[in-house]
Amino acid sequence: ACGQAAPTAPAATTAPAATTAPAAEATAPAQLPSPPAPGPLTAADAGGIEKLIERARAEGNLSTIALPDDWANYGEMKQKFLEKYPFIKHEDLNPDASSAQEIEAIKANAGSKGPQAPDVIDVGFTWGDTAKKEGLLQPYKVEKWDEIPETLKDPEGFWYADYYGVMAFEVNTQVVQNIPQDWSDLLKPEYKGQVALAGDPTGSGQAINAVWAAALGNGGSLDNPMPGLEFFKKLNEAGNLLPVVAKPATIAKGETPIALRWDYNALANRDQNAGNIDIAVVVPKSGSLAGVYVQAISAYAPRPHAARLWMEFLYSDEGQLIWLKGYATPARFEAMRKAGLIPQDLLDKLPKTDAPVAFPTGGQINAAFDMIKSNWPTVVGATVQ
Amino acid sequence: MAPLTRTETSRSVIERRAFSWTWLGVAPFFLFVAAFLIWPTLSIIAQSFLDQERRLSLQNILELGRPFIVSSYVYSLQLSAVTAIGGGALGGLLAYAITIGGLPRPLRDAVLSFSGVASNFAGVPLAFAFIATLGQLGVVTQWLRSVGINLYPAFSLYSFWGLSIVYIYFQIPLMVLIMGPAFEGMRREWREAAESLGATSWHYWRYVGLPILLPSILGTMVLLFGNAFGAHATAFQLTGGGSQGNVVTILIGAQISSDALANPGLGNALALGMIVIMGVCIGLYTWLQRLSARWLRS
Amino acid sequence: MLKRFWSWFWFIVGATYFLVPLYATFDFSLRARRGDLSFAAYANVLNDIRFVESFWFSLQTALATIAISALVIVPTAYWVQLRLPRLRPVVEFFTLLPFVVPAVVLVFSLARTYSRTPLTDSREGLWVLLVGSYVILSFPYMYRAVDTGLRSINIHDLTEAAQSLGAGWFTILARVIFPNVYVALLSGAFITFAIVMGEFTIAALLAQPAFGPYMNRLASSRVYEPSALAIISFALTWAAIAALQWIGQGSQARVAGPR
Amino acid sequence: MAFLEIVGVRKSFGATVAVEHFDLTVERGEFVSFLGPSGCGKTTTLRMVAGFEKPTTGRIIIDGVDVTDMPPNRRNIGMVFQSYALFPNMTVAENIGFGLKIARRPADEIRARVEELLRIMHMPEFGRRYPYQLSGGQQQRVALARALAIHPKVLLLDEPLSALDAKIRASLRQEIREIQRQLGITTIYVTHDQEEAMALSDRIVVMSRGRVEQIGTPFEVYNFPATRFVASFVGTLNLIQATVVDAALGLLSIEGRPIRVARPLVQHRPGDAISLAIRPELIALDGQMNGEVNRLSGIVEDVTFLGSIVRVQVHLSANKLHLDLFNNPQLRPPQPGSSITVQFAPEACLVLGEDGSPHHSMSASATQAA
Amino acid sequence: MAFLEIVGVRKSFGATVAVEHFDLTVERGEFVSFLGPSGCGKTTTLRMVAGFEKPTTGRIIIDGVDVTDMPPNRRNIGMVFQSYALFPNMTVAENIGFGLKIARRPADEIRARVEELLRIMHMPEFGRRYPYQLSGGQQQRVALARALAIHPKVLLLDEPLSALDAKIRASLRQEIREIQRQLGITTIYVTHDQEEAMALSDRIVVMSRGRVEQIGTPFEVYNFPATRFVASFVGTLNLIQATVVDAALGLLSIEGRPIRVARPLVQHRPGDAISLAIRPELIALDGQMNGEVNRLSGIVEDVTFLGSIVRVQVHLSANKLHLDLFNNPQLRPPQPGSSITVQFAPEACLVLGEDGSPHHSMSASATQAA
Ligand SMILES: Nc1ncnc2c1ncn2[C@@H]1O[C@H](COP(=O)(O)OP(=O)(O)OP(=O)(O)O)[C@@H](O)[C@H]1O
Ligand SMILES: Nc1ncnc2c1ncn2[C@@H]1O[C@H](COP(=O)(O)OP(=O)(O)OP(=O)(O)O)[C@@H](O)[C@H]1O
Ligand SMILES: [Mg+2]
Ligand SMILES: [Mg+2]
Repeated sequence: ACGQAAPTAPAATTAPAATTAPAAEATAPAQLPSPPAPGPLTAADAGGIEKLIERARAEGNLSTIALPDDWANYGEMKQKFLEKYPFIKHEDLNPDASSAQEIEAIKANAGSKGPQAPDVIDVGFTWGDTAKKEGLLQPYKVEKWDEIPETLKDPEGFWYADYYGVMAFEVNTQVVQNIPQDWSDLLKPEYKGQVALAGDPTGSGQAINAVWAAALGNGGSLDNPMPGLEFFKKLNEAGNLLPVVAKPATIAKGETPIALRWDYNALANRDQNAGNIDIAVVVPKSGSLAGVYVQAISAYAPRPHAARLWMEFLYSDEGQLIWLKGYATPARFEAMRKAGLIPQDLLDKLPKTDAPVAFPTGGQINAAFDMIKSNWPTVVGATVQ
Repeated sequence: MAPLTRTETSRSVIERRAFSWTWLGVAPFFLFVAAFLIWPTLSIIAQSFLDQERRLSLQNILELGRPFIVSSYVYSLQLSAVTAIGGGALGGLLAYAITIGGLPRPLRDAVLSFSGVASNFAGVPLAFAFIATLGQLGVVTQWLRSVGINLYPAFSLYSFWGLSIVYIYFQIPLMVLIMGPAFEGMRREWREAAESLGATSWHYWRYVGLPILLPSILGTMVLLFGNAFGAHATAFQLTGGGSQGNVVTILIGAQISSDALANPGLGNALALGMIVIMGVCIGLYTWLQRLSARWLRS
Repeated sequence: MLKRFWSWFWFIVGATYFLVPLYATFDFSLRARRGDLSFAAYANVLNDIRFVESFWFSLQTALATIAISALVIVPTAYWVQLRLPRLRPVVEFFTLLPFVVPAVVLVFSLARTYSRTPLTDSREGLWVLLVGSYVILSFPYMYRAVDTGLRSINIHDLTEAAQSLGAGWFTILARVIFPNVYVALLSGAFITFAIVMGEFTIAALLAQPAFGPYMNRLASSRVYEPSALAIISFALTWAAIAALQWIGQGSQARVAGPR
Repeated sequence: MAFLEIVGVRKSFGATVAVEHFDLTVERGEFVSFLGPSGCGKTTTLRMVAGFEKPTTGRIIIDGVDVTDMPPNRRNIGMVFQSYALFPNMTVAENIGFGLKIARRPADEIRARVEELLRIMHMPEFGRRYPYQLSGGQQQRVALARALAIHPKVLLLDEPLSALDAKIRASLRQEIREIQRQLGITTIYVTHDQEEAMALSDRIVVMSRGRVEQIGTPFEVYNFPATRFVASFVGTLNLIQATVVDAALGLLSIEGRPIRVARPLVQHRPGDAISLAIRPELIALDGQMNGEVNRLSGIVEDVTFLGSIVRVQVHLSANKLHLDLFNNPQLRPPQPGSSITVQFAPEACLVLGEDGSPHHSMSASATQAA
Repeated sequence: MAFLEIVGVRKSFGATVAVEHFDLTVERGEFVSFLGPSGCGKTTTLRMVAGFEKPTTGRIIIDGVDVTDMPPNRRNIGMVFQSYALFPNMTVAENIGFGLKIARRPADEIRARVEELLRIMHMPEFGRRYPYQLSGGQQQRVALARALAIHPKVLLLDEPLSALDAKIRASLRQEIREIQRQLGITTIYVTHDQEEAMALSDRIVVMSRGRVEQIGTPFEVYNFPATRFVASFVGTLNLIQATVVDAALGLLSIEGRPIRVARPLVQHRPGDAISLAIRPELIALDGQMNGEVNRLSGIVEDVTFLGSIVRVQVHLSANKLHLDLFNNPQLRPPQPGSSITVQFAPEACLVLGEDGSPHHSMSASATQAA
């Protein structure tokens, strides 16, 4: 289907590869094997959804990767899926894996049939294109393909957005009396030693997005994330930024009373601790950035039909509502709301945001991520003792 | 002449066979290492010399010279050295206390088995345990505050020294486990001989006890150093923002497992740097040990 | 006695240092209900079938790892001491290498190396890879422990005595060397045990239902349960190690004599 | 005046009593040995003098100062351990100079003293070696030099030769004795080798089960043992069953042959069974002795050639007898299986009573002979 | 037929030659000792017989089979180590039965054999103890039993008693000898204790610097040493400077006094300075000897009481002399400082020439006396 699967092409076809061939052969990991022929492009190609279920039943397994239970309500998602298709034996590979690790898992296990080879991945937006170029994905278009906005999917069906959220302040109100409302509030002396990221901005998407979102709130733009770094530099110099990874436990303990997390994670955590810890979730007034994740099926998926069944479930009305229940805005959100498929109580529970949500393009994401990741150590982390 | 010739040939055959047999004794180990360790190590080395388009290049190696990478090596080295020495000292004292220090035997057993567990108490649970202890709202912090001592902001768990305190938690038990037997090997007569010559405790340890233990201590220090140098999860939790400097392992993690576009080549080059540093450490240790133990049969 | 005093002093310093963070964790784990200390988090953990399953799985894996590691390390350390003392730095280097090879690199390299072999095509095969990796991780500790143990017995004379009685290498290792380094082996085994019980990255990426990934999953999603689990796993691991130690006690008395 | 006094010392470890009722005074410059079987409390007593153990009761006085409660490092006592306990990390010279270094003596003085001691020990060129590079005998001498370097008031040696070969032992004990005389240093020497104790000591303390059995010169202890234990522990002894015939005349019967001892058997009555003890070197082949002798006949069972001595084992009817002859290349030793008659003087006989203490036929002369 | 043959064996470690030109044949059931100073190659030779070292050249033949290239575990040789090398993890019974278990003998047979050996070793009730629960002497016996359990063709013992006390040594060497005779097992025994070698052996191989100095019975080696080294290494020897007066008559002069030896000094001429060697036990106090004797006078310098023997050191004008007397409680030993005359037979004199080999005044009778 894809004519330019460069890395998998024979080494002799491109000049640079040829020059490095001896060294690469001697020392570098072997080239990836050619992937098996891709599966059906749509459920109809597979002979209808019933046929797909049949084939998936024959495969009997499904390996997903990087799907934490508390992330975007994936816990319920997996559970409901397995209840619906009880013949599937599910393998929940490294729920904490990063996008790079998911891609690496495909590469490393290319050709392996074991449960450690992931069938489907859920990666940061730009990884869809990268993986596609490397020939690591196979296309599939779910039944409701058309309801996914054009900007959020690969036209050929190699990858497609699943949900998005915006950056929010998760605040333990037992510790913090005055709840910060905007990025600039975080610089106030009263928040000394109280603000924490949920990861390392040289690797974690959530943390990088926090920096980028700060840029939007501080005079930057989707193309100019530098003000975000400047902001965090100030935050750090003011002593407000804590160099600790915010986790539900640290938030509850009060050690990281203001955590910068995806709104869906923050809200889920708020609900989980209802009645014990008082948590407020605030979407900052300025700089609302959408973080979009995408779904895809591995080109080497040992269980391609189970993978397709999983996709169908995710993009079914039921699957989309499960995400929404976890406060993650699903890809078909607009279409479903228009069709009145979303119960009102679910809509009511969603946080109200006045700020316009900015959706970056793949190119912008790549550039911004690269910029933040490589400049963080020097701009913000420069105060090494 | 004939029998002599026969003798000679058969002997050389034997010697050759004996030679290969000798090496065969360690073959299982090297086979195992080859199967499970050498290949990953080679792949690290190989990838270090490949750029992102998988072409041969020195780019990654040259990047090791970038200031923030150098400073993270320095940070890692300092952290490893400080915690190896600090953990080594405290662990050594504890090992001494439970072995030849005259504490009841059951305590010794309890500490040893506890050390087995504690030496691998790391990552998220350890980080959180210390956050709950010495964090801004930690148990100890609050207790000290209640008696009028404010740890913060003079001290921070997320500073170099805070991190060191956390690392020492898994360094001490390692020291205890390894130095315990060494302490038990110290002969009572040495101490008594020194005492009869007028030596105080201090003299004994300064001139006899420590020098004798030095080779074991050095060896264990290298182990502790490596243990800290390679630690990742704990540091990740406590330096998460990366705003207080980074240890190399986190930098590596960011390169090979990241949500942003990763640069595995650089990650591998960083790991190669660590391997080289470890190799240098072992060389240094072997040399120091020879130096400090001329008196050992070898 | 001054010496006794200092021993107690350092022991108490050590004990405080070790126990206070555990206490803090414990204290936090009891606060799952507002204004109330309760074992709710513990109940949640213990009622989870995956907790039992994964603990049991890791327990078995740990024992397998210890057994294999001992089988590899004891003959090696023995042979290096007996015949190849010059090889010691090399062996030491390789046993320390696992510290600096990141687990992620290790596991993906293994997956690549053994891709399209039975090792990567079934859960059982992957388990072999898992145990193999853990054996590597155990080397730094096991080698040092065994090496120290071997120094304390006269392996040259024991070897020759066994040889003169007709024993071959296998018999010597199995009947003479192993039983006599058993105690030393134990301390290495303790650490190995703890490593395996807590290891996360390799197990997760090799799709193994181990205890480490289970703990990690819980840690990222729950508030109080991770602390409860940390306490429980600490206690369980300690209990398991104490059991190992207790089993080893008999032979210790025999080899070392009463102290 | 006594230089070292051990007064009423008792030491117990929990329930075990290691040493009891120990009293001893040692003169300045005297060489005293503790001799006794394993576990009899020799080491414990020595360690109490050194200060490594505290007596349960009793006092230890050195040069007029009660040191019972003084820590070992302030007693100024030189100690040589059975295992040498050389510091493996120091050269020979450093080992010897250690005590002086601790005492902050000037480097020159230390060097001179070390050299002097190395010369005394006949190993002047060994200063830079490490202990592992020395033979056992050399290590031993270094340990001795180390103990002597600090000019100790008392020198304590705990079985310093027991790990060495017979040949080296003999030459080293000679050296120890010479050095001790030369320096006139008060010395206590622990051993369970009686030949060593006899060759070295001015006086011997024979111990058994934590108690002193006898204190005396080697000659006294060997020839006039105070108890049955001492008699059998020190030297080789033939024990022969005998029956009292006439107690007043000292007449006995061994396997029907009349035997006379030199003293009346005051405690015995005719018909009593007693043990007669005779040293093998006091028995001779028939015809080699003058004066009044006892004679016994038997069959030669075994002849052991020991170099200077030939030991002949004679089988009487119900008893066995050893006798020692000097080797003589010109004389054929008795052959196994041949008949033999042996003789011994009445004065050679020691009568061991049932109460455990021996009645030496010559004990009247004990004090005179000493 | 020779049971064990060591033919032209040489062993070098790099540049060091440990053993050279070693030839020995041992008969079945014979007890042979290797005697020599430290480092002379005794252990190396033994280890070559056991198979732990391979000869650089030469062959080793046991019971007609060339075993030079056979690994140790197939030679069927029992070995007892100086350090015992008991397996600490096994009980006494398991230690003894180890070799049989390796050979897969039935459990019944093993049990029976272990019991039998424990009985032979006089420790029947010790089977269930662990080595650390035994005394040194007991460990030694277990090591011996373990080596004997496999019915070895040859028993090798490497200084098995050197770590023990004098008292235990004497009794154990008796036991070893008895057991060896009882079982008739061919035995090689390494020691540097000459008394031990003499007491135990049928023949002694005296070694020095990797070479055989003499092979002979204890009597031969002691009384008719083949080389100067043997003469001085075995036993105590007085060496006295003398001048030849009349070689044919065997007439010498020591410090001006005429001395006769039993044999003409064929290699010497009047005026030659020679060394005269006399064993201390062949010198007597004046008046104790009959027949023709030589006499020398001097001053008593020192008297050492050694128990059964009293060693007297006499200072002549330029020479020192030791003589051994049997202790006798009735006789006062000579007092230091007093004048003394000693006597010795012409036959007691050994003339050591400059070529290093002794000319015994009685060497003609050597073969006859053996
Ligand atoms: N620290 C101790 N605790 C308990 N008992 C002890 C201790 N030290 C010695 N003993 C006991 O005291 C007794 C005397 O021991 P000591 O070491 O003085 O004997 P010894 O005469 O030196 O024997 P050896 O000749 O074997 O060295 C022994 O029964 C021993 O078991
Ligand atoms: N493995 C070896 N490498 C080098 N030299 C050796 C080795 N083994 C023995 N030697 C040398 O060979 C010589 C003979 O040694 P061997 O052990 O046979 O002496 P020995 O007669 O048994 O002495 P000892 O009475 O001290 O045990 C010595 O000079 C020794 O240093
Ligand atoms: Mg003792
Ligand atoms: Mg030897």
